[in-house]
This record gives sequence, C-alpha cells and structure tokens, in this order.
Amino acid sequence: GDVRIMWYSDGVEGEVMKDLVGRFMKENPGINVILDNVAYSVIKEQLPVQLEAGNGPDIARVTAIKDLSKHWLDLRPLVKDAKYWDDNFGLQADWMRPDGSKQISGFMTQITLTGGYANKTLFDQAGVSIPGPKATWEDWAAASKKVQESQQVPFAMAIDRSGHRITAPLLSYGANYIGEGGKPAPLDKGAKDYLTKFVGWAGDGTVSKDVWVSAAGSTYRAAADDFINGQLVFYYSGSWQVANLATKIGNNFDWVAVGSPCGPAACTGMPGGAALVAVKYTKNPKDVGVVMDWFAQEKIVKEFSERTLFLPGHKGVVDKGGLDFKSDNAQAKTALNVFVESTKTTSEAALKLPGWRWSDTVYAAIVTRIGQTLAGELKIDDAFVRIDADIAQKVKDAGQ
Amino acid sequence: MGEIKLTDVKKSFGAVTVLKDINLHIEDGEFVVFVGPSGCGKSTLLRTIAGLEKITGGEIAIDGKRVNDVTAADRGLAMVFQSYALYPHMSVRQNLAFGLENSNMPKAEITERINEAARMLEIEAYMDRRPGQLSGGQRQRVAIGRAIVRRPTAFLLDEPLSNLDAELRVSTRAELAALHVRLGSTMIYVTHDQVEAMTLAHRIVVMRAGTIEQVGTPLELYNKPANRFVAGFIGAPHMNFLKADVVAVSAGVVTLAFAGGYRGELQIGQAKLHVGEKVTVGVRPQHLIVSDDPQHPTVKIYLVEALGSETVVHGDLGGEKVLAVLPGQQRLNAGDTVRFDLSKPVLHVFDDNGLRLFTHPGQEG
Amino acid sequence: MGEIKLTDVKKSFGAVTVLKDINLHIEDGEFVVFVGPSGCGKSTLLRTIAGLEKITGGEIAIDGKRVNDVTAADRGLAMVFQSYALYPHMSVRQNLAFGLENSNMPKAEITERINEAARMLEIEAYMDRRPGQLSGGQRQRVAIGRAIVRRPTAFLLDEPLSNLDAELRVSTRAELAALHVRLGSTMIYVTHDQVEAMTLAHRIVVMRAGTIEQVGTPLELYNKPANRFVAGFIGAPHMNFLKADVVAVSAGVVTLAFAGGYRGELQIGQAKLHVGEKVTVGVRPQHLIVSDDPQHPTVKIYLVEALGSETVVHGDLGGEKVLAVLPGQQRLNAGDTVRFDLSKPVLHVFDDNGLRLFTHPGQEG
Amino acid sequence: MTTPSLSAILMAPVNAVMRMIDVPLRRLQKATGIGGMAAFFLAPNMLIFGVFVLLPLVINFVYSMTGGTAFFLSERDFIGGQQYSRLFQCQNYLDPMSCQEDAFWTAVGNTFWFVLLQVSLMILTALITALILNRELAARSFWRAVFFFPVLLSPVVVGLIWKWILQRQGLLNFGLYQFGLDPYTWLTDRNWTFAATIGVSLWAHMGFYALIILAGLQAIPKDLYEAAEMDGTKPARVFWRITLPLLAPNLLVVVVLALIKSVQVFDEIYVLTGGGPGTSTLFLTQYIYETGFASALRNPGLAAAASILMGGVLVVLTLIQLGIGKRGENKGKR
Amino acid sequence: MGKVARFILRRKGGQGWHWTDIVTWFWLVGGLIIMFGPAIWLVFSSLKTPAALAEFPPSILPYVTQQVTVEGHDKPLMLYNAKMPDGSTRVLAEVRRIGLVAQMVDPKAPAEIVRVNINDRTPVRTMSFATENYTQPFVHFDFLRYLWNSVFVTVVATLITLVVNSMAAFALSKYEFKGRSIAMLVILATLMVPLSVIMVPLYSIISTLGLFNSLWGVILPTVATPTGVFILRQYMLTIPDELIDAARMDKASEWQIYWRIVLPLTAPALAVLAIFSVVWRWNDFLWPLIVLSRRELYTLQVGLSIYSGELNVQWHFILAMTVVTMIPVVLVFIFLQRFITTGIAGTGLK
Ligand SMILES: Nc1ncnc2c1ncn2[C@@H]1O[C@H](COP(=O)(O)OP(=O)(O)OP(=O)(O)O)[C@@H](O)[C@H]1O
Ligand SMILES: Nc1ncnc2c1ncn2[C@@H]1O[C@H](COP(=O)(O)OP(=O)(O)OP(=O)(O)O)[C@@H](O)[C@H]1O
Ligand SMILES: [Mg+2]
Ligand SMILES: [Mg+2]
Repeated sequence: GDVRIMWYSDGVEGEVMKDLVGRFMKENPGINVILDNVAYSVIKEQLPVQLEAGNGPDIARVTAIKDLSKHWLDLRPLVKDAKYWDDNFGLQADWMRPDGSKQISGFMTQITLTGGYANKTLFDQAGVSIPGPKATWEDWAAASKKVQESQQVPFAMAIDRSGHRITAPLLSYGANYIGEGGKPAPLDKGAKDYLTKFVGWAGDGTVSKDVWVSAAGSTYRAAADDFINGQLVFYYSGSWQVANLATKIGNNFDWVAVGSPCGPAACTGMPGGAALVAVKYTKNPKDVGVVMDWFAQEKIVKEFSERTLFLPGHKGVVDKGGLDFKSDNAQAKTALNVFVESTKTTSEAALKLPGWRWSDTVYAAIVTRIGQTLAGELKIDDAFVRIDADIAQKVKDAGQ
Repeated sequence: MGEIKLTDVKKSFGAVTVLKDINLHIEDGEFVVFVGPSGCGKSTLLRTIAGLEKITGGEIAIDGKRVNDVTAADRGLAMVFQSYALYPHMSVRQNLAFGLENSNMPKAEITERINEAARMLEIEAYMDRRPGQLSGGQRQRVAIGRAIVRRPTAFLLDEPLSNLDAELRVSTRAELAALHVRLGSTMIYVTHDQVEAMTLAHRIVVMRAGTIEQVGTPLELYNKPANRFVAGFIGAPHMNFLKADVVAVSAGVVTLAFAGGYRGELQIGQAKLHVGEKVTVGVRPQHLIVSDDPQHPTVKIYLVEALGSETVVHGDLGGEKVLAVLPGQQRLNAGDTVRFDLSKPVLHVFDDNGLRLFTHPGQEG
Repeated sequence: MGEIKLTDVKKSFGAVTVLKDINLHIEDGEFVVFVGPSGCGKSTLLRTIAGLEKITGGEIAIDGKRVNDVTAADRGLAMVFQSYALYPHMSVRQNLAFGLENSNMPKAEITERINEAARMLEIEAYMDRRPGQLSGGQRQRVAIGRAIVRRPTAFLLDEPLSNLDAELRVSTRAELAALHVRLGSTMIYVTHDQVEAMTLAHRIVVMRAGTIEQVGTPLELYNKPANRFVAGFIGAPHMNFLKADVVAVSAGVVTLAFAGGYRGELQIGQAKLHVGEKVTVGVRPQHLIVSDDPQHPTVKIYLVEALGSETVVHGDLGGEKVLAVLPGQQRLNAGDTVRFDLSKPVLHVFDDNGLRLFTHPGQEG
Repeated sequence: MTTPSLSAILMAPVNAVMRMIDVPLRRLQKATGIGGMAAFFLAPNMLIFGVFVLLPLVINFVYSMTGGTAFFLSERDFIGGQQYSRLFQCQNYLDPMSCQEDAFWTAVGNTFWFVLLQVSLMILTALITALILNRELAARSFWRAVFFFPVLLSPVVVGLIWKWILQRQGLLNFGLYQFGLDPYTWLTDRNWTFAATIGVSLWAHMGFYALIILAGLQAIPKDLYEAAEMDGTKPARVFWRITLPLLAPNLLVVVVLALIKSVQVFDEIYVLTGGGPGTSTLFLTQYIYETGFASALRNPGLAAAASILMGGVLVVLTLIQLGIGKRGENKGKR
Repeated sequence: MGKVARFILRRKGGQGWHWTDIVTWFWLVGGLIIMFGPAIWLVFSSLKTPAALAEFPPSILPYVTQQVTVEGHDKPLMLYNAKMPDGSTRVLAEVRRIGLVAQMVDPKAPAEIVRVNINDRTPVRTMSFATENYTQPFVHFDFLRYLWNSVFVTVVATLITLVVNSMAAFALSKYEFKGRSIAMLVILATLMVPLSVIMVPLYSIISTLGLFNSLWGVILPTVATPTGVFILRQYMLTIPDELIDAARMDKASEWQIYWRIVLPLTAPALAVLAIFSVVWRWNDFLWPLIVLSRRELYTLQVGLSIYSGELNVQWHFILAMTVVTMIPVVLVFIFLQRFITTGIAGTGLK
C-alpha cells in the first residue's frame, strides 16, 4: 500500500531521498512510497499537533525525537533483523524512544556534531599559527583575537545563537544539566564559568554578539554569513555547515574544520541530528517496516551520507571508515573527515543530552537569557537566576 | 385595481412630524395631484404610499387591503422620484428595462415597451448613455420612462416635469394624460406647476405643513377655495388679499371699507357678517381691470413685468401689495399710478381665521 | 468686474459635440438668461464658463483676461448646480458658510450673510439639518443660498427655481432680481420657465442643439423672433404655426391661402414675396379671438383645459393643430366648433427655412 | 466597443444562474419579509464564520483556562484563571523585568509603542499615497502597482529583503560605504531596529490601506468637488472639509484594520529582527507564538490567555473607534 | 514627445507648479525608489548564486567571476586582475592558491607561472544570471500540480469570499434589523485574534469535519474574512439608499437589488477585496501548511517552503520561486485595479 514519508531538507538530501525512494519502489513494486517534502517548521510545529490528533504520516524525519517518542511505532517486531538495528543504531536508539523502553523507533539519517571552523587564510596572513587539537577555548580566543586585530576583520569568534551549540563548551567546562531523577539541575559552576567568560568576550569584542542579540527568545540564528564573507576568524557551529561553506566560500579563502576546543573538563562537541522514525498511527505497519529496513541498510546509509555530506549514524559505516564524500571541494572533504574523527571524542555527558527530555528546555532558557544579557538587558547574575527560574517553571508547567 | 385609501396616516422623522393624520381616498383610475408649499410633505406622503417609508401611525390600504407591512416591491406601484434615482451604472435602456426584467417579461415585449416610451419622451438618441452623460432634463425623462414602461396599477409621480422645457413639458403632460386614459391606472402626481395641476387633475389635494387643506376638482378649488391658504395657493400669480372692515350690512349686501379709503358693496349670499368685523378680500390678479373712474382705488406701480402675452403689474394699494395681470403688452412703467376697478371682479371674502365666508360673483361671473 | 466674453467656444464629450462655436458677450452687471430645449447645452455652457469643463476649442475671457486655463476656484464665480451638489455631511448652515470661510471672512459677517440668505429663502427652520433631511425644494433653496452668500462678481444659476412652489418661486425670483440690482453682479441664469426668463432677463439667449439661435431683450424675442424656432420657443403655450401659400402680392400687401380655405391679407412691409411661395404663419394662442364671422376659419376643438384664470383650447384648423388661450373660464367642450378671427392678431410670417420674413402688426399692435 | 459585448457574453450565464436563484428567493422573501432576507444574506457568511472563526475563538478561550502541554482540549486539565494570574504576577507593574512573565510585559510595552507610531504613520502615508494615486496621473496603473507591490510579497520575503538591506553587511551599509560614510550596525541598535520594524511594516502594508482608501476616494461624488471648487476652496481645505469627512466610513476600515494588524504584527518582523536586539522588538504575537508553539516546552494555555487579553484590548479600542466612526458614518450619508 | 511629456507631467489647473504637484512627484519618485527598488533588487537577487547572495559588499546585479579555459588545465580557471610588482596590472587566470600566494598564468601564454600575493588580485567579474535557481525547482517539484492547486484555491476562495462577504456586507449596511450591531461587532471581534493563536482549535475542527488534507480545508476557513465584510460594508454605506428604493419600486426582489444594483456599484471595493483575496490566498502559507501534508495537494507556497530547513534555508530557490509565483498576482492586480475607478454611485441622483 501507500507509505508516506514526511521529509524536510537542509540541502540536497531531499533530492537524494527522492532518488532512493525511486529505487526502493523499483525493488518493491507492491509498496508505494510518497515523499512529502515539507518545511522544517512543519516538522517542528505542525507535526506534533497532527500526531496528537492521531494523524500524521507513516514515516517522518524529525529532530524532536525524544519529545514525541510516544508517537513512534515500535519496529522491533516488524524489521527483518532487530539485531542489525541494535548493533548499528543502538548508540542513538535511546534518543528516540520513551524512557525505559526497548523499542526500535527508527534510525538517525544524519548525525551532527558541533565544531569549529577557522579561516586559514586569515591566520596565514596574520602569521599566526592555528591552535592545535588540544587548544582550549581561551587559546582560540587569544589566537583569533590576534588575527582579528592584525587583519582588521570585525570579529574574532562567533558561536551560533543556539542552546545546542553553546552547550558544547559548557560541557567542556564541566557543566552538568541533569540533576536528580533526570530533572534539570540548577546551573552549576562549569556552566556559569563558561557563560561568564562568553559574556566577557562579547564585551571586549572577541566574540561577535550580533548574532546573539539579533533575536529574542530561543530563536536559532547562524553566524555563517560572517564567516563566509571572511569577516570572522573562528566560527563555532557544526558539521552541517560543511556543504554550505563549501559552496558559498568557493576558493575565496581557505578554511578548516578544527573540532571542538577544550575546556577544563573535556574537548567535546555536542551531537545531534535528525532521525527517520515510523509513526504509530500508520495503517500500514508491515510496509513501513519494509521501507525502514531498506533505508537502514548499510549500503544505503553509506550512499546517503556520501551524497548528502552528512555524518552517518550507522556504527558499521563509521567504524569501517572509507567514506567517500561526493564533493569536488577538497576542503569540504577534509572537514568532514575531521568531524567523523571527532565523533569519537564526544563526551559521555554530551551523548546523553539528545536523549534527555529537558535538554531543549535548558537550551531555550540559556539562549533567551544570555541573549538578553549580551543585549544589555540583564546582568549575568540575574541571567543565571532567570535561567534556573525559567527551567523550573517549565518543569512545573509540564505537570511534573 | 388601484384604489388607495389613507386613514389617519402619520409620519415623523425623529422629532420632526412631517405628516399629521392624513385621510384621503383615491379612487381607482383617478388622477390626483398633490400641491403645496415646498417642504409640506408631498414627497413624504408619496413615499409612504409607495411603501418606502414606514408610517408611524394610521393605515394605508390598496384595493381594500391593508398594506402597512407590504414591501414596496409587492405593492406593485411605479414611482418617478423627485431626485430621479436612476441607476448610475446602467445605460438608459437598462434603466428602463430593469423593472420589466424583474417581472420576467419576454424580451420582445420589453424592447417594444422601451422603444415606445423612448419615442414618447424623445430620448431615443441617448439609449446607450449612462445617466451621468445626460442633461438634467434628459435624466428626468428617463426617470419618467422607467415608471411608465412598467404600466402599474398606480403611478406615483414626484414633480416629474420640473426640469423640462415648456414645449416638452406640454407634450409630456399630454402624453401622461393620454397614458392615463389608455391604461386606466391611478395616478398620483406632485407638482408645483399650476398649469399641470389644473389640466391634469381630476382632483387636487392641497397640502400645508403635513395636513390636507382641501381636496377638490381644479375649478372647485379655483372658484371656491375653502380658505385663504388654498385661495392663495391655487392660481398664478397668487390671489391679492386686501384687508377690509365691514361698515354696513343689509339684506344680502355688505359694504366694506378698504385701506386707502375705497368702499365697495358685495353680494353676501347666505353668509353672516357684522359691522365692525375685519375680513380679508381676495381678488385674482387676472380679474383686475384698469379703470379711469376716480371712485376706484389708486394703485402706485413699482414694478412692471412684461411677459409678452401679458403684463404683470406690481403695485401698492393703500399700503398693501397688489398684483395685476393685464393682457398684452402695456405701456405702463414703475412710478405710474393707475386705478383698478374693484367692483367688477369676483371677490372672495375670508374671515379672521382665513375661512372663506362667501364669494362675490363679480360682473363677469 | 463681471464681463464675460465667449469666442468660438466648442465643447465635445468624446464623439458627442455639445457646444458649437458659441460667441457671446455678456456685459458687466448684465442679467442674461439662457433658454433652450432640454439637452441643448445650457448647463454645459454654464459649466464651461465656470471652469468646471475644459473647453475643446475657442476662448473664454473674463474682464478681458483669457481664463481658459484658470481653475474654477480662481475665476471667482458662484454657481447653483442643477443637481444642487450640496455637501451631504454638512448642515445647511455649514453648507452656506463653507464658501465664506474659504475667504477668511470674519465670523460675524459670515453669520450675518447666512442669516440674511436664510431669511430670504425661508430656510431658517432647517439650518441645522443635513441636506438628506430636506425636501427637494428646501435643498434647492440651500443651493441658491450657497451661491448668493458669496456675492461674487458673477452668478451662474442653473434652473435654480425648478423645484419651488409658485409662491416661493415668485418671491425668490423677486429676491434674485433685487439682489442683482443691489450687488450689480453679472448673472447668468438657465431656466425653462417663460415667466422667469421674461421678467428677469436683460437679454435672453436662445439656444438650440449647441448653437445660439438669437440673443435679445425679452420683448425683442417675443415680438421679433429671428426665426420660427425662437418664435415657437418664446411664449407659452407656444406659437401656432399655419402653413399658407402666397396667392397674390400687391404693393405692401400679400394674400395668403391657409389650409381649410381661409384667405387673409397681410401687410408685408419691406419684405418680398412671390406668388406660389410657401410660407408659415405664426400666431400666438393668446391672440386668437373667437369670432362669429362665417368668413373666419373654423376650428374643431378636441381638448379644453380650464386653468381657472384662462382656458386653453386645443383645436384643429384645416388639419393643423391650433392652440388658443381664452381669458377666464369658457363654456367650451371638446367636440365643439368655433371660429377664430385671424384678421386681427399679430402674425409672423416665416419662409421655407424658418427665417422670419415680416410681421403683420395686427389690429391691436 | 468589443469589451462590453465580451463582458456581456461572459456575464450571460452568470446572470442566468442569478435569475434562477431569484425564483426561490422571491418566494422566501414573500414568506419572511425583508427582515428575513437580511438573515438570508447574512447566513452563509455567518455559518462559515461561526464554524471556522468564532468556534475556534471560543475554544481558545477555554484553552486559556487549562494547563499542561497537550494540544487537545480533551487532554488538558482545567485550571481556571491561573494562566491569567500568572501573566499578571508582577512585583512592580512599571518594570516588566519584575514580572514572572517578563517577556509578556516587555512585549506589551513594545507593542504599545509600535502600534502608536506605526498606526499613525500608516494612516498618514496611506492617505497621502491614495490621494496622490487618485490624481489624474499618466500611467496610473503603473504607479498603483508600484505602491501596492510590497503587499504581494510574502512576509518572509519582506523580512528577508530588508534584513539584507539593513544588516551589517547589507545594501544600506554598502551604499553608505560607497559614499564614504561609516557603515553602521542598524539591526543591533535598539532604536534603529525599532524604527526599522516600523518602517518595514509600513513598507509592507501601506499599499493595502492605500488601496482601500483609494476605493473610498473614488466613491465621493465628483460634483461635490466641483461645488467646492466653485466655492473657491483651497486644496487643503477641500481635503479637510470634503474628502476626509466623506471618506469617513472607509477611513474607519483603515484605522480599525491598521490597528488590529499592527497589534498582530509578526511574520516580517520575526524574520527581520527575531525580536532583537535583545527583546527590544519582541511583540505580543511573537510572544504568543513562541509560548504556544515554538518553544521547547510549549504552553498553549498561557498563549491562549495572552491572546485573549490582547483580543480584549483590541475589542475595546475598536469599539471606541466605531463610536467615533458612527458619527462620521452618519455624516457621510447622503 | 512634447505631448507625451505634457501628459506625463500633467499638473493641477494648468499653469505653474502647484505645491501639490511638487508633493506628488516627490512622493511618486520616492515611492519608486523605496517601494519598488527592493523589488527590483529582489529580482536581481533571485538570479544570483548562493555564494553571490552571501557576498559582501553586495552587488545590485548578479555578477560572477569570469572563467577561462586555459590550455593544459582541464577545468576552467578564474580570471583576475593582478597587480604586478612594477605597478602594472595584468589579466591572469588562477591555477591554484597556496597560502597567501596565488599561482597564476596568462591565458595567452599558459606556460609561465606568475606568483601573486592574494591581496593583489581582484576577480574579473561579469554579469551572469543563475537561471538554475529557476530551472532546478521546476525539475524538483511538481510545479504544474502545485500551480493548479494554488490557482484552484485562489480562484475558488476568492469567488466564495466575494459572494459571501458582499452578501453579509449588504445585509449589514442596507438593512435595519435587530442584532445588526452585534453581528458587526462579533465579526470585528474575530479580527482581533491572529491565526496562529486559533490554529490548534481550528485544526481540530478541520479534522473533525474531515477536511484535513483537502483543498477545501484550506479554502473554507478563509472565505468568511471579517476584513472583507468590513471593507465592503463601509463602502456600501456610501451608496445612496434612494437607488435601492428605486429598485424596490421597480419590483426588484432583494436578491436582484443585491445582484443588479448594489454589487455593480460596489465594484471598486469588490475589486479591492478581490485583489486582497487573491494575494492572501495565493501567498497563504501557514494555514495550508497545517491542512495539507500531502505533496499532491501542495500549493505553490507550501511547495516553496520545503527549501526552509532546520539549519539552512536555500534562499536562492526561495527568491527565484517568489519571483515566479508573484507574476500571476501582479497580473491579477493590474487587471483588477482598473475597476477602482471613479465611483459612479453619486451621479444617478439629483
Ligand atoms: N458626459 C457626457 N457625455 C456625453 N454627452 C453628454 C455628457 N454630458 C452631457 N452630454 C450631452 O450634452 C448635451 C447638453 O447637455 P446639457 O446638460 O448642457 O443640457 P441642458 O441644456 O442643460 O439640458 P437640460 O435643460 O435638460 O438640463 C445633452 O444632450 C447631453 O446628453
Ligand atoms: N430624514 C428627515 N429628517 C427630518 N426631516 C425630514 C426628513 N426628510 C424630510 N424631512 C422634512 O419633512 C418635510 C417634508 O418633506 P417632503 O420631502 O415630503 O416635502 P415636499 O412636500 O416634497 O417638498 P418639496 O416640494 O420641496 O419637494 C420637510 O420639511 C423636510 O424638511
Ligand atoms: Mg418633494
Ligand atoms: Mg441642464
């Protein structure tokens, strides 16, 4: 019968997917897969409503995988080889199933990892050497500041306006969000340390605050454009930017991915990604199982990753290595491989967060209040108080 | 078919009372003309009959059926609005056709009726123009046309000829009269034109300030006005009114002393008058005849209007304004003094309240 | 101050030519009346003088200055619109005050002028109403008031009295005449009313289909119409026209044979006529006198209209329609036959093209 | 000459249908009278309206009395006025930061100033534009299109265009740079950003209101202008004394709509500033949107309560305007 | 020419520049720059590559670096103006860049490698239109299907809106009945709440009625716009009641009055509403997004939205498609605005 996949795209993955779907249907004539491309906002805002109403597609590519986990279909009885799934997707399986269950909801179409990019040309021109793999955030701040001053670019560093992004350095500074009973803990010293530093850097112009003050609330904003235009020395974002940077920078300057700088506690990035999950309300679970199985095949995952320039979420693919990303931009390939490598240094704490139900709440509170602080509306200490209060309120609202 | 009966009809706009207890019975097929001073309520009365204004009291019955709550569309009348109210977005032809289309008349008949009306009103040349592209008189003719193509049981015409030239007015008037005869429909007609009122009406209704002053045939009103108001209103130029004192009363004859010293004897008929009473004597300007008799009162002329076929003389008779209409073109000038013979004309005598007491028949009857 | 000169003025609306080469010189302080059949271009001419319509040819000069490109606001005239064009959102008082406030007149004077106009037009009772709450005649009076309070150098009045009752019409007419004398402003006045035209005008301009047929004083037009059209247009009811053949011409006298066999001898004056020529003879209805003389032509009456002060008789004379206005109330009925004396009245003789050849003075001159 | 006949051909079937509809309607009219017809004319609109607009609104009200994160009423618990009292919980009503929902009060304050400035400027510019477009211009439809053009753009595109113009590396700064002036970070300066939100929303919607006014201007009978001209009226006075009062009914639409839309301003501002810098352009609708949908743990009840409050204020403001407008309305009647 | 100029520069009155003429031209020219300028820039931007879109300083026109094929190199090379140490400039093609030094060749003499500091070279740029922004989406998505859905939604919704709203406006402006002000008030009150707020309740209603994933689910909730009723009603208030009286005397039924008298006289306001309705429905995005989750039902705007991802928005496609989808509405506007001409309502009356 019909299997509908609700899909959003950041880049070419829609095209790739369309192609793959075509292939699938050729191989499985009985199943008609319809790919409904939608805006990300549909996934984020409409899909939850549809799901609550018991509507929705059969399969969806989603990011709020934990939040909505009660709507996902357990594929365990439907897939051909549950062990294959557990082996290869087990690491992230927890991110997408209700706490405490063993269900197989789907798999990650893409793993993302936060990380930094440096404008190599600027470094070269300034005659400053790029800090090494173990360099700390302070090292990076100092180095990029030097470059900035010598090259007269507006900013040294920028971090995307995103709680997820900023959580990486926080974790490196030893922050722990998860408190007793899985509830959010108040901001700890590690978190406060880095945030204080961050606000300080913004104050002295090391960090661009443009992107942070350019919105209210928890709105996501990327600082990529500044980096693309060579206005920025060091840019902390994530693996998904590689394709974007490759096309837009071209050979205007050289850039490199440098992984995540270190803090006192770790040198971790934050993982994340989007999952392809099956929806409980499908009329067609058998076919859904077939489709999921097909897309979860190692070779398909590999091909998909190579063509979309995504990091694969498939243990087999990662461990075997030898991913041949389909890009004619050498810098992009190098960068991707840097990210693939750094998945291995991701800290325990970082790996837990995507599967933690309150992580978005914490992210939102941090972004909202730190944004206000950078805009001069709050003092940093008030911001900490507010962040804790905001989180507490949300927990209360959720009736827990 | 077109009998209209108004019983105690009242109408106010907020605090303004416009119609006060109007009682009127219009027979089927009758031609009734409403006259009255500007603002006396003629149009309002017409609109209440049409069903366009809800009356605030009383009853309107058409053909014996109470229609207070029947909508205008269902009363089956046709109206020429004082303001024309042409449909600005339709051509003249469409304006005329609209009413007919509403009653699902066959196309051919519509065309025929429209053409007939257009011919009659001489608007054939403008059939495809919009009202905005017509002259005032042309618009008015379209408004008339829109009513007459309908051939309703009763027509309501609100000053339908006011913007037409004399020639057209005469011919249209004649056409309306002919139409009335042909269709046998009731016609209610508002006009300020004496000639129209006199020539068209079976009965004239004289209104004043929301009330009916008198109803009667044209000559009845002309010859036997119920009161001073009607006497003054019917006939153009209006009747002259002279104040007089009763100085002697004998069998059938009364002697009146006018301002300026002139005394006249009038045949009193059945009426009763007492010496010392004050009356008003009305005499029509057309009845005044210039006289050389030194007994007749002198009038000092202050304005002469030559109309070609007649001459209107404005004068002063013992402090009162008098108008005289003299035939032909007279060689009189402002400043001249003439005498008018007051013994020959028909004289209407009104009491203090304006009610007509009697009419002195005059010498030429 | 108010001299207006039109030279070869032309106006068309798209393909429709409304004014054709109008030449007219209006003196300062003159009272000119435009008459003509409905749709002949009177309003348009007024509007071009006002500056509301751009002319398509020719020149308009006010006080010797070409004003073709001067806006209406800067020409300094005042106008009474045929459609009133009252400001619907303003009270009567505000409507009147509006033009005065434009010229920054002191409040006190504005009030005074408004009150004066209101008194004169008898609209004092409605000063705070909106036009929508007024009767047709009341609106028209406000429209007149709006013009007269302005006291401009020239007034343009487009049928200003058409919706007033006889009484009010006479009084307003008189007020306008007085105003004209008092202010000395030029007045251009459009009317369909013969009496207004005859009594108010210094000069009457007779228009037909966008051209001027004749300009002259009222009595000039009445007594010496340039052509058949003017003769027919001036005077109400219109002049009777009878076809006749010239059967004999002798020194100063011509013998005409009318339809129906009657022959008459007319004093020809200087004019030249030939035997066999066809002419039209015009005679005013008021001039026809009933006669018993069997020589006089017989007229078969088909309609009698009693107006009270006079009686209009419609008859048929040898196949041609004749109207006669007889004084007083006559005892005539449709179907009767009477004879009219054609030897006594003034007779106008027109040639084939309608031009007047000569006027037979008649016996009463 | 061909156009009317063409339209006549096009209209013929429509007219035929209308005539067919007329037959039963005449019967209905006979049966119910004119008052019944009023109901008939109102019915379709009211039906659709009731189901798709009014009913959700009522449900929304119920929402505001419930708590939890679930979307559907059936799964939400009734908590009475708690959401409202939460919105109103402040230590000091003059300082939004002292309130529990500080973002709400910040948004209220921002919205207030925004509305005040934007609405007055909107009416002014729309009126001027309409007056100018109402003149006899050459290429009139082109000019109309010029001013109406931004209305055709989706809010997202509007926000984007202006972001590209105003951002640090935007067109405006590039222009300044070309003229040798220093670039400026317009969108991180609170005052400039606030002004920009007003400017951009004016830019985006002015054509909408100008068009309504334009239609209203066309409805004013020409003869009144002629009369005014004969009265020697100066253009400015014609405007104040003739145009404006006679425009009143249509102007009322513009004022009411401008006010309502201005309070509800969202999309283009969201793209342009996201509410920043800081919270200086955070407006009510964004607050509601984020609280109800976008934030990590949505709170539809709180969002509903805030929207009900906003609607309440708007109703009051509209009533006041209608009250004022009623007088104008009567004035405009012929 | 003189005639044209005179026509274009036609002024009030005729002679001299009235201050209103000056304001008019000031406003028009200003409007052209401010209102239309960004639009033109939008069109040019839609023809830029993603890289050019992100570029600073931005260019008005779409430029790309010129490329040449040079003997001995498979791929085309970028052309630069290079400043030579002696101060002269040469047009060179860049072979590769190593750090701060670019290795360049003269396309005419490809053998010799010239080393140039990267700061001493500026790209040679030519205008080039990235038409793939337009062609690609046509290939990707089912453009005709989306177009059809959009047209269907727009046309049907606009027609229903016009009919239903004008009927209501007629009742609310030309009849006196009990509850008239209440009805008006309720209609206005619902204007007050933005769609995003009532989205969830509305969604449940749509689901209940089985209109989910149906174009009618997109159409119906929008057709009873309070805005439309309000605009039409206020306009109808200016139509003289006397015309309706006249029609009643002409035995017109109320329906005929509505259809034959009131509607034609409301033409300018109807045109305004039609324009708005078309624009709104055509650009509608949020609501169709909720109701339509199936590709075959997408409208253009929904189809277009797929270029907005979580982390990345493909603006070049969005801009190009915006330009394409705008063309029909611009045409509709040009067509309909002609009906906003001098009102005729007044002229039928004395
Ligand atoms: N906009 C227009 N387009 C075409 N023809 C027009 C237009 N306006 C007026 N006309 C025509 O011009 C002629 C003159 O019109 P005008 O209003 O001047 O007549 P008028 O002499 O005032 O007539 P009336 O006595 O009926 O008011 C009429 O035949 C009329 O139909
Ligand atoms: N809406 C209204 N509100 C208040 N008064 C009104 C309204 N409409 C009419 N009137 C008044 O009612 C009276 C009668 O008006 P109507 O129109 O019936 O007069 P009319 O006899 O037709 O006068 P005319 O001969 O001037 O047309 C007038 O005095 C008028 O001022
Ligand atoms: Mg009247
Ligand atoms: Mg006229």
